[in-house]
Amino acid sequence: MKTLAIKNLSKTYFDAYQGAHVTAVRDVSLNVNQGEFVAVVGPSGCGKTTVLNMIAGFIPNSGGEILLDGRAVSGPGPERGVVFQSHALFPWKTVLDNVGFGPKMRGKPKAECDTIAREYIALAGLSHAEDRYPNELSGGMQQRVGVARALANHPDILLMDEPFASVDAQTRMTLQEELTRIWQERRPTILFITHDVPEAVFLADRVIVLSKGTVLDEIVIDLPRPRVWDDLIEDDAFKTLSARVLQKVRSA
Amino acid sequence: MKTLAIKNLSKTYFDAYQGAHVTAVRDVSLNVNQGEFVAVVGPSGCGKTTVLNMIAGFIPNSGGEILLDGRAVSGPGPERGVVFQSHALFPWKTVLDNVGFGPKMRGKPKAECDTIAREYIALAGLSHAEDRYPNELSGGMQQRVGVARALANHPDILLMDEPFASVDAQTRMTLQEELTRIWQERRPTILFITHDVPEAVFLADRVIVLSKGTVLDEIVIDLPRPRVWDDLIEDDAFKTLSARVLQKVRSA
Amino acid sequence: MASRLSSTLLFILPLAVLVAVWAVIVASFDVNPRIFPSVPAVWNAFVEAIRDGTLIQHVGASLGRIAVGTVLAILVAVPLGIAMGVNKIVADFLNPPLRFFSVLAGIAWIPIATLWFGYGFGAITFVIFNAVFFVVTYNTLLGVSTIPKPVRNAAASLGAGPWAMLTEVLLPGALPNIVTGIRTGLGFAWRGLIAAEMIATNVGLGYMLFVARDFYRTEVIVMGMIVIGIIWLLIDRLVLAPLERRTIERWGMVRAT
Amino acid sequence: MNVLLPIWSGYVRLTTRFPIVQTLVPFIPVIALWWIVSAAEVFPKVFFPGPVEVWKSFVSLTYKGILPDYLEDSLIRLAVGALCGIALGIPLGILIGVSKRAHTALWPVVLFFQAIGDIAWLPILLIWFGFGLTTMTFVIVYTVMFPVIFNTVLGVRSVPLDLFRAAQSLGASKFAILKEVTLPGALPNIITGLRNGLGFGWRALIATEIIVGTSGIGFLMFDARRAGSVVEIMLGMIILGTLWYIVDAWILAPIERATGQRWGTVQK
Amino acid sequence: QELVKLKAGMVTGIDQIGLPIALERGFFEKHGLDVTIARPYPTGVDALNALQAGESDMVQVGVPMIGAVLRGMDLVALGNFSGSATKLGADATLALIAREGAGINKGDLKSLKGKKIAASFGTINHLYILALIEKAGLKVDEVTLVNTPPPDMTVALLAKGIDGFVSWDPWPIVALKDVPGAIEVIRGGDVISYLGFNVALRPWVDKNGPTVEKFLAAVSEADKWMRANPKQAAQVATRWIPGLKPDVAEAAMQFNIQQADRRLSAQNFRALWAAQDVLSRLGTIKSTFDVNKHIDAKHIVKVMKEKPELFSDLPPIPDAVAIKDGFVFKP
Ligand SMILES: Nc1ncnc2c1ncn2[C@@H]1O[C@H](COP(=O)(O)OP(=O)(O)OP(=O)(O)O)[C@@H](O)[C@H]1O
Ligand SMILES: Nc1ncnc2c1ncn2[C@@H]1O[C@H](COP(=O)(O)OP(=O)(O)OP(=O)(O)O)[C@@H](O)[C@H]1O
Ligand SMILES: [Mg+2]
Ligand SMILES: [Mg+2]
Repeated sequence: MKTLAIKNLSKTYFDAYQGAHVTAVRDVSLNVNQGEFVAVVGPSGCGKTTVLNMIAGFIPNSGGEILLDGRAVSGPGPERGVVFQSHALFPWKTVLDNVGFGPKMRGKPKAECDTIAREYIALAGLSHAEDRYPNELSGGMQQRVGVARALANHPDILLMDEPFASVDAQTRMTLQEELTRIWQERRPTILFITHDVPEAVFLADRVIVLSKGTVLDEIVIDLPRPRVWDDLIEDDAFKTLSARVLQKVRSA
Repeated sequence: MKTLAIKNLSKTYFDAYQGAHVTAVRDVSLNVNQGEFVAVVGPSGCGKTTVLNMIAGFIPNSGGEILLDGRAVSGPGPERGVVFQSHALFPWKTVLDNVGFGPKMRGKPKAECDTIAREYIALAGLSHAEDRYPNELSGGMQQRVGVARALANHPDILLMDEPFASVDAQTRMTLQEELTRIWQERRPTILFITHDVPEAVFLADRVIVLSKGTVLDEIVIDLPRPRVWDDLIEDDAFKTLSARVLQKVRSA
Repeated sequence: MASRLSSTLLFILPLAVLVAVWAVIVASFDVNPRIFPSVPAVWNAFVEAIRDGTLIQHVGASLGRIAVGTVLAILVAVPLGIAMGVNKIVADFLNPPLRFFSVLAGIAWIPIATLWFGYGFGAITFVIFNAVFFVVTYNTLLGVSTIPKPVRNAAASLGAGPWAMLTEVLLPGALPNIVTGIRTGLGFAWRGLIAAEMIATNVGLGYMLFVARDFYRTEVIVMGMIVIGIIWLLIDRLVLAPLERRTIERWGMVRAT
Repeated sequence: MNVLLPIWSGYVRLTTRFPIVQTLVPFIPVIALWWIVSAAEVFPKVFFPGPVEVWKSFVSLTYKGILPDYLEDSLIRLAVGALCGIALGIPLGILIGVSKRAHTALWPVVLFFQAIGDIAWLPILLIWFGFGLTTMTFVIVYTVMFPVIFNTVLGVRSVPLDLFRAAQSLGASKFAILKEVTLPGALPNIITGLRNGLGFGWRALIATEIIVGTSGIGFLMFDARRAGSVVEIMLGMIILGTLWYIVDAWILAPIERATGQRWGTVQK
Repeated sequence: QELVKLKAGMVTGIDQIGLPIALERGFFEKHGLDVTIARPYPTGVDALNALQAGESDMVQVGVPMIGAVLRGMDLVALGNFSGSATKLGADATLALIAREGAGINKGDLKSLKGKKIAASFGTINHLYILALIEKAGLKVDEVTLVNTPPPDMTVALLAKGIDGFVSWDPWPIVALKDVPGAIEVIRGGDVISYLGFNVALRPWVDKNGPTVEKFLAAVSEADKWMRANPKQAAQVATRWIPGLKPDVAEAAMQFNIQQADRRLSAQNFRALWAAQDVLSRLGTIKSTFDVNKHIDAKHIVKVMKEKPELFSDLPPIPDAVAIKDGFVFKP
């Protein structure tokens, strides 16, 4: 279990061909406590994925620091699981092997990997497709494989980049509820990027609104848990909070 | 301007390696009138993209027929513009050249292509990024380029596959309103796949609910036009329709 | 500018190390010049060949032949590879003969190529063509096949005709592989040239090596090898590498190194 | 066009029934042309023998037992050389593709040596290693290696970055990444590299057998050529082409179908 | 009697055929040797490389010996497989062939002016054409010489890529037979001395004097048999040179036996010296060596003395060029 402390983080992409600099992240400071569920929302292109990539250790930061339990991040690690916006499935592995990849890397025997993988594949509603290759899946199915793959590895920190964007309303609700269930059971620290404001409010303890590479606002979601859609959908507190976040995003 | 008639359409994917057949589309019949705006919703993996790919002429159908103004579809054509679920931008072209590709193919001079492209890039809110290559864009920006590219070609029929899935709430609303504006101006026939039920209701004349490769239901959206979010968001008719569609999707 | 210079230095460094190793080994083991020449001997041979102007003639002649053969090969191979990548019927028909002919060495062709294309320039060009053609074809074919289907579909539904599809989608999409094909092919073109210049010539690097070999002038052989290597490095560095940087790396299709 | 269509569809049906037809039919025009040109004596028969002459020489050499022996020798040499070349080329290519430092140190050297032909090396090699399998192996390895390296490097460099990242954040070790991501990702390119490399390996074999061998298909071809007989050259070419065809069609193409095409990373 | 083992190498060429004849007809065994013929090497350079690599003890080469010696290979010429010990000019196995319509006339060397002639550079061919050009009173740069390996010469002629070529047999004979309209401009003409030595490395020679003599005796006997039985000798050639047709072999053998003379005399010294002289004047080689150091005639002289019957059908060596005690060649 880990706490995440981000201080004055910034990132500038340099285009060597045009000599142009693009500042994707200007100045982000953020603390995520151990076991906390934080959602990040913000306009397209405001730097969400870039922040996530830096936390995951995929790209170096240009300034500031990222501390994981007080130690600076230097490269990716299995304690930080990532769900990619672009899915990033291994085209040469079946659904089963994609999802079982994490356990396999931990040296688990094949049979155990498969058992674990099947559990999460079932959770993602893909049991019928476990032997297919990614190119034979629909967009939403691919995305769900990506989610299952990250979850199956039981990371301490989950970094999720719009994990349910291509999933239908019904499946999405199920997945959201499953995710909160898993989170409450195991208590990983979660950083969850989304464009769906109700989703952010439903899931998170705190919603961070990012805008133009900086933190615009932070809204604490003090709705009681466990949260279930059937209860919340007509809940006034939920609606008020959603409206508040939405308004923040629209002003971003 | 075109009408689209789909009769008993079916599609079976054959996996030569496992000898397995996957029936993605079982039996879809659907008529879309000239200038009509039809939204398609349905669970992930129910065959929406497959139907769209067949209409676009990208893959052959296994059974049934697709008629465009009475003539069977045989391959892609510029009168049917497509927004891809996977964006499908040309990595070797800048945003400007991606969007200007359609006009260029119509033999327009470079200057005119650029003017047209800039107009749609501005509409997608990407004027600041017109010289970047796709790999330098965020996920949502890529998706918007895909939308702009399809619109800039002024097709008679627009086939859009979850075009706003990775776009933030605010930008999405703007794009939805822009799309209705363009549609009302030029009246293309639109087939719009989405997972966002309010989006489907806001945009469409009719919402088709697809399930397991067949049409489960059709809901006519008789809300008056022009539609604006500020009016509709609290509108009761809108809410009732949304709830009805959502309930259909959840039962699918 | 400074980074340009340092990258050039970095590029030269490994080669310089190689020369140093060579110098040390030859000096410390007192290697017989018939077995391997010393660095100064090769340098002297180089200076002399420059001074009497023969080297320039040889290089000029060889470069001309390489250029004609390679350009012809690329002009035929790229369209062919693309046609095969796009059309299954073409691929099915051409694949067997291509596979068959791809292993037939240039020198084996010489007697027959001479009959068809004439002795001298024609036959030499054919041998070089033969060295470049197959690699570029296969790499182009692979390049076209790895373009994601949706990208081609996108172009088609934006109204791209066959020509636009070729120039706007297939060529740039296959470019990473085409460049690698040309890189491999050009290397073999040099080898083919050396073999082919044994015939009907009195000028060219291959000819120079051939005559040197007959008189055990290993310093000329090694000098010729180095000249070929350096010319090739220059071509790669001044033409292919910048092309790669400006296109496929720029577009994010391959990672920069 | 309307006449051609049924013929064509008949042909397609035939090829799906008997795939061998698909292999053989494209050679019909080639052989027919060869036959016509040689029979018309456009060139004197001695310089351009026809299929019949080549067939006769095939029969007589097979009968004498020369051909099978030579074939065996050539194949063993090629196999040894090709295996070593692949065993060197793929790891080197991956190393250069993966590590910036390795790229800096090795790339210029690799480029440099690529252009220096095997034939230029031969005199020196002969003195170093003598006349024998070592020299031949060296030349074949030298030839096979470069296309394999170049294509492997390209393959490695075009694996999407996110896949490496995904593997890393799932806890994959360096070796696991190599095995699970880099290799399969680069595989389509590696196979094309093998195709090019092995193709040139055959060529190199022929070139060395001329000088180094006392047997082998290359030796056969050039021994005959030294005596001015073109028939054996043509025979040798046909044998080489056929053998390679078999290797490509039975080994490389099936691998291609089972990997890149299966995964959808390469279109069919 | 224990047979002495010896590995000999040859180059595929009809003039080298004395070696396999000695093997086939049992002359080596008769003289106490067990010889294996390593392989037919494609060129003299390859043969010398094989000698260096220890793959052969003794090989038969001509001009390539010059380059090798200059680059420090300590070679010794022990006998002569083709050439003449009696007269200075010996080139009956060489000819200049022209194609029809090239404007080169039979017997008219002056008509070579401005023509493109193929030769294999660095071989005896090269020396031959240079001598022909000189004989015609032309300058070297008045004729375009191009390098071509002998097997490609006939097809080059047919394809009109060259106007003519010089080469050793069987190529002139093959060309006259296979290339329509080809003409023999000149054959031989005694313009140069053929070079063709049995060579070995000095350390080996120093240790194996008796073996060398047995070898020379055996091949001398083979030469004599060949001179007496050219038709049968031609048949042997077709076995050792695959693809060589019998009629061509027979025609070539007629010229070959005119030069099959294993003996050494001052003429052979002069031939080697003259070749060096031409090549260094041409700039092809930068220095020369003393031929006395690299021709060791004592073994063959001993054979000639002890077994005169092996040479009885050859014209006697004139006294002026015969090798006697204390012989030193001076140009
Ligand atoms: N190339 C293929 N080979 C085999 N099966 C395929 C292929 N493409 C799609 N399928 C299958 O067909 C079904 C329908 O896929 P499709 O992409 O049409 O779904 P969709 O409705 O667009 O889903 P989503 O909302 O997730 O994008 C899925 O079960 C999928 O696994
Ligand atoms: N490789 C790159 N090179 C240059 N600029 C880049 C690169 N990647 C991203 N950017 C730029 O950085 C900014 C932030 O991108 P990022 O992907 O973090 O956005 P995001 O918040 O995730 O957006 P979205 O919601 O659309 O995914 C954008 O302006 C984008 O164009
Ligand atoms: Mg993003
Ligand atoms: Mg879809």
